[in-house]
Amino acid sequence: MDALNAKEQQEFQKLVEQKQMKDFMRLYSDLVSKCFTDCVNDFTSNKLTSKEEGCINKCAEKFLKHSERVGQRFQEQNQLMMQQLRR
Amino acid sequence: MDALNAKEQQEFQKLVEQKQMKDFMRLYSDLVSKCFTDCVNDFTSNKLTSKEEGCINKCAEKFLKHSERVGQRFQEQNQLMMQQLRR
Amino acid sequence: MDALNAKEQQEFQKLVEQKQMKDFMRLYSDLVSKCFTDCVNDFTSNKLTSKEEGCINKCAEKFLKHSERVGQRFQEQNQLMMQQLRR
Amino acid sequence: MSFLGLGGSPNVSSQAKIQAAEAELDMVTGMFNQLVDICHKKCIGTSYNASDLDKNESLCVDRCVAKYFDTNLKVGDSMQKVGQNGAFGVNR
Amino acid sequence: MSFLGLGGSPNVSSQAKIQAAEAELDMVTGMFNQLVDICHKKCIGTSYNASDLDKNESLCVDRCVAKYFDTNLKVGDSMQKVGQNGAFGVNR
Amino acid sequence: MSFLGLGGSPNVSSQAKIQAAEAELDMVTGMFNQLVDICHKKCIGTSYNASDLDKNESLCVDRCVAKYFDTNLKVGDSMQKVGQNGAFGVNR
Repeated sequence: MDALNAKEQQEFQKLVEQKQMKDFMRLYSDLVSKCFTDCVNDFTSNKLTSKEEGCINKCAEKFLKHSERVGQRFQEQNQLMMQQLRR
Repeated sequence: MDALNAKEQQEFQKLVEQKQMKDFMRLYSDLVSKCFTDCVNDFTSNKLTSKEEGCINKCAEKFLKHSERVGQRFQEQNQLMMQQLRR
Repeated sequence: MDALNAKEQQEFQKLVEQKQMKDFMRLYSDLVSKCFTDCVNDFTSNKLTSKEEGCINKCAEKFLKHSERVGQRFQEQNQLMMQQLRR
Repeated sequence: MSFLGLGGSPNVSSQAKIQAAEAELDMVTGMFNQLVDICHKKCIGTSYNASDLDKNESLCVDRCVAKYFDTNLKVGDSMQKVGQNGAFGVNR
Repeated sequence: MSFLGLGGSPNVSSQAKIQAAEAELDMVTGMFNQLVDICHKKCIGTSYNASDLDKNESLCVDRCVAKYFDTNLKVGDSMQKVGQNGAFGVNR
Repeated sequence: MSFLGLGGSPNVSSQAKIQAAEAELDMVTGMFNQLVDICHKKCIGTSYNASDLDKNESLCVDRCVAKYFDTNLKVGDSMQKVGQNGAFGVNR
């Protein structure tokens, strides 16, 4: 890929910011969907039980920590791959 | 979010119409996919059996009614949330 | 749908090329995801076992052949549908 | 789709025509991708003993595609029946 | 989102406002689609003996939507708690 | 991708370069999202007794990411082998 010049960088940066917004919203809604699927299974009432609430909290926190760890390993593997390509 | 002026409204409206078209197509293809998955399991012939046809019809109608009901509840919950935010 | 004139054709062709690129990347990542899901289940080491490698190769090749066959039938069915619409 | 575009400047009209062509392309591509996915689930085993489709798998794929097209038509009929009295929830 | 847009030409600013409105629309539509999908899985059987929702299914759908909204709020709280010290992996 | 862009006006060429950069970003982001999803399924239990990853889960995640990268390379090899004699169905 050709390098981008300063003006192109700037335009690309705007695009990246837009995408980060979308990515964040996607992460958020995936999280809701996953934790709802795993934690909410009682439809005899329209209020969350305290057990469901606890499950949702743990599910969300754990997912974010999981996502962070995957991110760290992902960057390491990416760097490793780049080094191997350069050789 | 800042309010849109008349010209912006008009432009946004065009965007909304485009998205509705895409949304409709997505709903359609999700529906085909879901009803095919749930109703069609016999691959000894290349014609739908009458049992499969009946299942597909009910599946599609039921999905649309389900979708309509979710839409009603969704709007109610949205309004409720807005009211709570305004307080 | 109205026919596109030469200039519109050209613009549309550019769009098609962009989409093909995206489609190809999507196919690629779906393939990785599917074969990883089906073939890799041992996380006692961070290297693929030779059994997993064999499975991944067969999975990928088979998926591509499957995809090719679906493509052939898809085109036939599409032509059939067009003929029926024209009658 | 674009009311302003009807009889409007050739420029806007071109855009609308290209958008319609794009929507059609997206629909066909989307349907193909779904078909690949769904017929793989219905017909291809996950043990992967061989890299070729065996005879049963091939036959199953052919019928799967044919039946999917029929299902598509049937669902279209149902949607016309139900859909016209406005059953699409949020977008209104 | 667009730093250049703040106090910039009215044109750029319009674009930013429309993009924000689009993002909001996408979020609401996305949530609705997810809700349709997830409450169908939780509440609607796959035997399809009838084309109407029965009483149990209808009640289940109503509660499913309400509980999904509550879950949405709870997840938001958790994300604020964890998310601010930077747990979003790749995009930085 | 854009034949007109080659040696063309600097404007078109810029657009093509930005599109290529966007495609690369989308690919990396898409791969990351898939990895989060798939390693969650492979490694994280759904009982949610705690909000931290335990030792087994952490180890599993690390290996899951490494093995996914290797799988990615293996699939690339297979695609080169099969793909060049035209196995991509609808888009031609």
